[in-house]
Amino acid sequence: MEQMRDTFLKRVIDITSQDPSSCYQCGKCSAGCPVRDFLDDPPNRIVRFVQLGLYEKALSSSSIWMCAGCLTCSSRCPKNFDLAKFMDALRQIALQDKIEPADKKVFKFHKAFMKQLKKYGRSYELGLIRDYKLLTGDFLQDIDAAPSAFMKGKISIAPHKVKEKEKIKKIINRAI
Amino acid sequence: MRIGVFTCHCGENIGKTVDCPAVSKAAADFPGVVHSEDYKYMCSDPGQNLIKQAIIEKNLDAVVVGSCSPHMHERTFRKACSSAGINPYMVEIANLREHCSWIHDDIPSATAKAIDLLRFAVERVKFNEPLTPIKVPVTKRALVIGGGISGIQASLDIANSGFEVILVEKEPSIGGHMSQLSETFPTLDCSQCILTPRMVEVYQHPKIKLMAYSEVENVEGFIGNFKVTIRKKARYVKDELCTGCGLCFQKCPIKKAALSEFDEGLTTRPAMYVPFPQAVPNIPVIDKSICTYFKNGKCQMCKKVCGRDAIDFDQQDTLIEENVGAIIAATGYKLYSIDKKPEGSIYQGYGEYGYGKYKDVINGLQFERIASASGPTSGEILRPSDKSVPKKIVFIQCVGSRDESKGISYCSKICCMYTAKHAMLYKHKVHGGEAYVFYMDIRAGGKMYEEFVRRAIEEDGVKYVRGRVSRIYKENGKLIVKGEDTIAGVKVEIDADMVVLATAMIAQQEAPKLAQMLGVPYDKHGFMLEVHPKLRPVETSSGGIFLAGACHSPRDIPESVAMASAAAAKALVLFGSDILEREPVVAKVNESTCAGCLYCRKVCAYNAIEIKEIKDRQGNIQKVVAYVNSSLCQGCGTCNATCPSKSVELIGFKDDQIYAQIHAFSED
Amino acid sequence: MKFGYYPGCSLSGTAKEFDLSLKETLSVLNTNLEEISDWSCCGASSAHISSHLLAVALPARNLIIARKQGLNDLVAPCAACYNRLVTTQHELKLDEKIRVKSEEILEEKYKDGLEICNLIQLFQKIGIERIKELKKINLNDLKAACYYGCLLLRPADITHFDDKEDPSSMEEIVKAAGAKTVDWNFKTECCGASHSIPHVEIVEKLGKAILDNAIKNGADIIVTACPMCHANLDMRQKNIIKHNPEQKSIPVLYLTQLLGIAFGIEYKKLGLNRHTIDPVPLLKEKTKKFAEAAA
Amino acid sequence: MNENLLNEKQKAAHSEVEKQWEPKIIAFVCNWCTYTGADLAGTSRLKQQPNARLIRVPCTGRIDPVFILKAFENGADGVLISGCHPGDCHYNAGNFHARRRWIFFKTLLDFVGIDSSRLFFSWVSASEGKKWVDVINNVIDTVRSKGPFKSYKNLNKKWVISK
Repeated sequence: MEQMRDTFLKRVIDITSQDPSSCYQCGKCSAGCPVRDFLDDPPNRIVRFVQLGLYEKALSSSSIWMCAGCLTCSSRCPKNFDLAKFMDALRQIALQDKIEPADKKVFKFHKAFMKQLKKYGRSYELGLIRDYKLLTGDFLQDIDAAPSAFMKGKISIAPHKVKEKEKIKKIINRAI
Repeated sequence: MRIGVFTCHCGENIGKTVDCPAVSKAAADFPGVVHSEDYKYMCSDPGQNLIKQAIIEKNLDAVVVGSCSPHMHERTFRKACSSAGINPYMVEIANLREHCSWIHDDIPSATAKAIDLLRFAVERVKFNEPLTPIKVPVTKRALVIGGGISGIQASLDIANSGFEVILVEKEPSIGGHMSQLSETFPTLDCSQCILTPRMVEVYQHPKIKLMAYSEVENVEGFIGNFKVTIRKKARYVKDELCTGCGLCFQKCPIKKAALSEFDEGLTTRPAMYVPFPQAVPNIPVIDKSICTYFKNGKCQMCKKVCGRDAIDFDQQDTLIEENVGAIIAATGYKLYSIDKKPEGSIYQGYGEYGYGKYKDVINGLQFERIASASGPTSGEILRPSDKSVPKKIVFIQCVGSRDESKGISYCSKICCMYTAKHAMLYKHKVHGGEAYVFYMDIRAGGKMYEEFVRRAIEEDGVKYVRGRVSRIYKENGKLIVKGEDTIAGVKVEIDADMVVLATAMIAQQEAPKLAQMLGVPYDKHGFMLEVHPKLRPVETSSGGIFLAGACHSPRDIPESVAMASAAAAKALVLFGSDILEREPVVAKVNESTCAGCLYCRKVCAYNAIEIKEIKDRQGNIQKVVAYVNSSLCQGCGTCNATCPSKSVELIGFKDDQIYAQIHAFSED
Repeated sequence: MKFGYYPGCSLSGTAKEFDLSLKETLSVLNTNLEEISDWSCCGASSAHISSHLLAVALPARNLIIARKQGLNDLVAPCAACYNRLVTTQHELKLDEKIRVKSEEILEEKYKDGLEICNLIQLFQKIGIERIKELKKINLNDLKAACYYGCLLLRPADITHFDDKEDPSSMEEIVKAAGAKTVDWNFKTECCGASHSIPHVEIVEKLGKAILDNAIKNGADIIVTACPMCHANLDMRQKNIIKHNPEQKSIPVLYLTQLLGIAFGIEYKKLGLNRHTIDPVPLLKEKTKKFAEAAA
Repeated sequence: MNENLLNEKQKAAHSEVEKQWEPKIIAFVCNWCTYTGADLAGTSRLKQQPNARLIRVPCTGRIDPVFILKAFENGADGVLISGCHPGDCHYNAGNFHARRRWIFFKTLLDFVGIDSSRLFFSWVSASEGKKWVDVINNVIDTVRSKGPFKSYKNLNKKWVISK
């Protein structure tokens, strides 16, 4: 377990340039987390999992996907630990290691977003929603909001494309 | 010169990363070294005996010890050598522990460095010369700065031993923070009841000269011989005439002129006031900034009612000089403020707790005043905003403390205990009230301390929640406290009526200024530094200056009192002898080469350089040269570096001694 | 005055009215925008899940183009884009490794020196006094709750902008435009951001708390500078009302729209017709007294 | 012999030396602040690179500019001077006099052919063990990146021989 703990910890440190052992588990992050009520595990517990090297517990928690990235925790942390950055790192590791995301909706949203980005260089809402729905199979969600959004011209029919979209694709492929 | 080198393993401390036998062997080959050996503990009795034996057997006349920092054992080894017949100043220390073995991991490079350090010391000692300590007389009087419980204790201990004490307090009364407290942990005895007799004792003591409402303005001199300038601030009341009847401030028409410092801003006070009824000395002061007379020349009510004619609007600050032999700093602490921009503070405020904008979010000292029988509510627990009884109260620990994002990394040590006390007092006074304590750890090390905290939880039913609070805001007249219990892993949100923050203990804002004046090191938080954290905890690196109480670090009453007595004992040790020996590190002028330019005089901070006239046989002045008064010289060596003709040298740190070290460098 | 302009995906899509009102307002203030040519998405919160490098490289591409275009000042009105751009700039400046890697995959050198500002900083630069001088319509009757959200202020050590817990810079602009502001508790609380699509229930819950607090503290409207906040508070408000029948509605305006109204710009030009919660009746009512007086 | 080959060999030998080369730093530190701060770093077991040798003086005011010249002459690749923070001097004003002296001295260094960027100044108090480690490591790294300081050393050797 010790070895596992060390490599896991090292990967997190490599990505974030900060050591989770600096967290003293005060729970201020959890106390102020806006999505606290929707989390399997409070954020401080995710840090604790990593401190203990509990790889699976940390990466299979839905909390890493439910983090909204609002930075409330990071900005109030008495130890200046950037928890949002830490959560990003865990998502990356989970994807690299092909660990089934505990919250598939968020994961699929990001996936759909990236697909748009790769295709057009920008996010294209209609495509995003279509791709997301294709991924989740949840066709009914937002059916009530959509018509009004169309009517108000909020969602355009044609995607905005970047001229250098091939380059964007290349950037994405090289960065991952 | 016959030099002996002694390499210490310091158990494993040096030996683990420095190959001591190899170092010792290398040192044996240094030119001038006739003896070299290593031993497990050089500072131990057998270790010292090895040195003494070698001195006698090998007829050594200089010794180099490779060991811990000279700040640690230089004295020990000098003494040992001296007893074997070598002048103590013929001993040099190479710092193989703090500056080598403890800071490196790699054995070959640490060993090489150790050899270098020893070679430097060997080369240097070749230029050392036998010296005799300088003898100076001791002024057997002490200055105590700060009249809180620490200063009071130190003053009484010294005075009761028969020596004079000058006690300087910047506020109008002595008593400090302890006089503000309600009851003290873990015994719950009344703070004022135990403190006031001590305050009166100070006032009446024939050996104590109390100077309240005064501040130390300047400190000159050195151990045994300090000259201190004290500013006695104008009270606008003649203390020799005032009887403390109180008529003057009762009649002062500017009733609610300012927030009461003593009540931590919970009440107001008139323009003329004594901080609290038991004040010592019981002499009022006029707050010039708000007094009507000082503002527009009218009123003079106090003067009219004073039967003794003690009011003196023309009084001025006076500067008083005192000679003392020892100084005890006991300047105490203040509380960290959560305000957005506390004036002059080096710390960030607490926006997430409202930056002090909610009246019912108070600090620990304010709660003390509320809980105190002599306080604004006569001890009844009422919240400041509407004077109602808070049915639900939340205490939050570590506000500022252990919070690097606000600039404070340390633990304030006393908050766990006083918070338990506050919660307990609340539960005793408000029946049916709910008390919550948010904490990170409970640090209750101390006699009966842990038992006290358990009592608050088990007997008084205080609810302890392990976690920090993220935010406090006001909604529908309640203070919403957003927290988390990290043990249960559940959100804890409380709609409280009042919140008490255990804010960090921080150094007084003026502490660094005083420390600079005293030549005492201080840390980045403004706390003054002891010379050794274990063995010399009340002494400072400036001889004759000692520390007592919270000016050193956060501490509670019993610890402050103990430290104060320790500081007093150190002063008394000093007063135990009439003559003091000082290091002979002083500057000396070579009169034959001195051109009399007197640049040295300009840079000397101690006025130690005098002008000496060189006369011929007829008494005609041939030239003037600089002359160092060695009893004033403190040995900084600035004159030495400044002298264009190299005619003034610092004994013990002469140019050739330092050059020898630099030359030794080229040999690696 | 001229500023480089990074609209970001939202302003060219769902938040078109933000873009419209910004341009309208700035033309009154005599300020020109020069769009970064062929700008691309900043990666938002999604690029991060694949790699940190990508999250830096995507905004870096735009920063490089801006410099090549000869721009010195850049405005990113979308708070989320602003956050990504300044964070990237900060990392590229301090982290040599990530800079070199980004340059490698972008096949271009990065040059520092761009001054990136958010919407509020833009108006601060133009001058709040100018707003006071140019306002035409009296909004004295209108009480606004200024909603900063999360990304405008955080991380405070990078944005160096306003107080992260108790901000007041948006209030100053709103007051300069003549409207009143209310003191409330949820200025910097999170609205759920990108959970808007995958977890509507979260956004509705967080949004409701924000709306409730603004209403409770006497606000007539909420003013924001972030298209994501706007979407969550305006578009999702309909659902919130549907699920909570007693819920009162409250219009949500972009700061630029409020300024546009104060400058007397036509509502339609400001895109006010595009909101889910129609602000027009309320605005008409709140300005009626003065319109009558003027007439 | 093939000239090119020789050059290659020389180059290899040279780069081997370059690889092995480690900077030598002399640090003049005052007894009360920096020396004690360095002691604290030791007590706290804060690891540092082993390239520096400390020379203890009572006060930075004691440091004669000649010390620095001598240090470079005797093989130092970099010199650090560290004392108390302004206002904190154990001797009231020694560090202040020292500071004045250095302002003048730095230009002189350049004049006599010593790259003045090899001379470093810092303030490290008795409580700043961590800061000391940062300072010393930074000095060592900076000097390492500058490479060995040869010109003055060679000059010195010539001078010694001619003498």
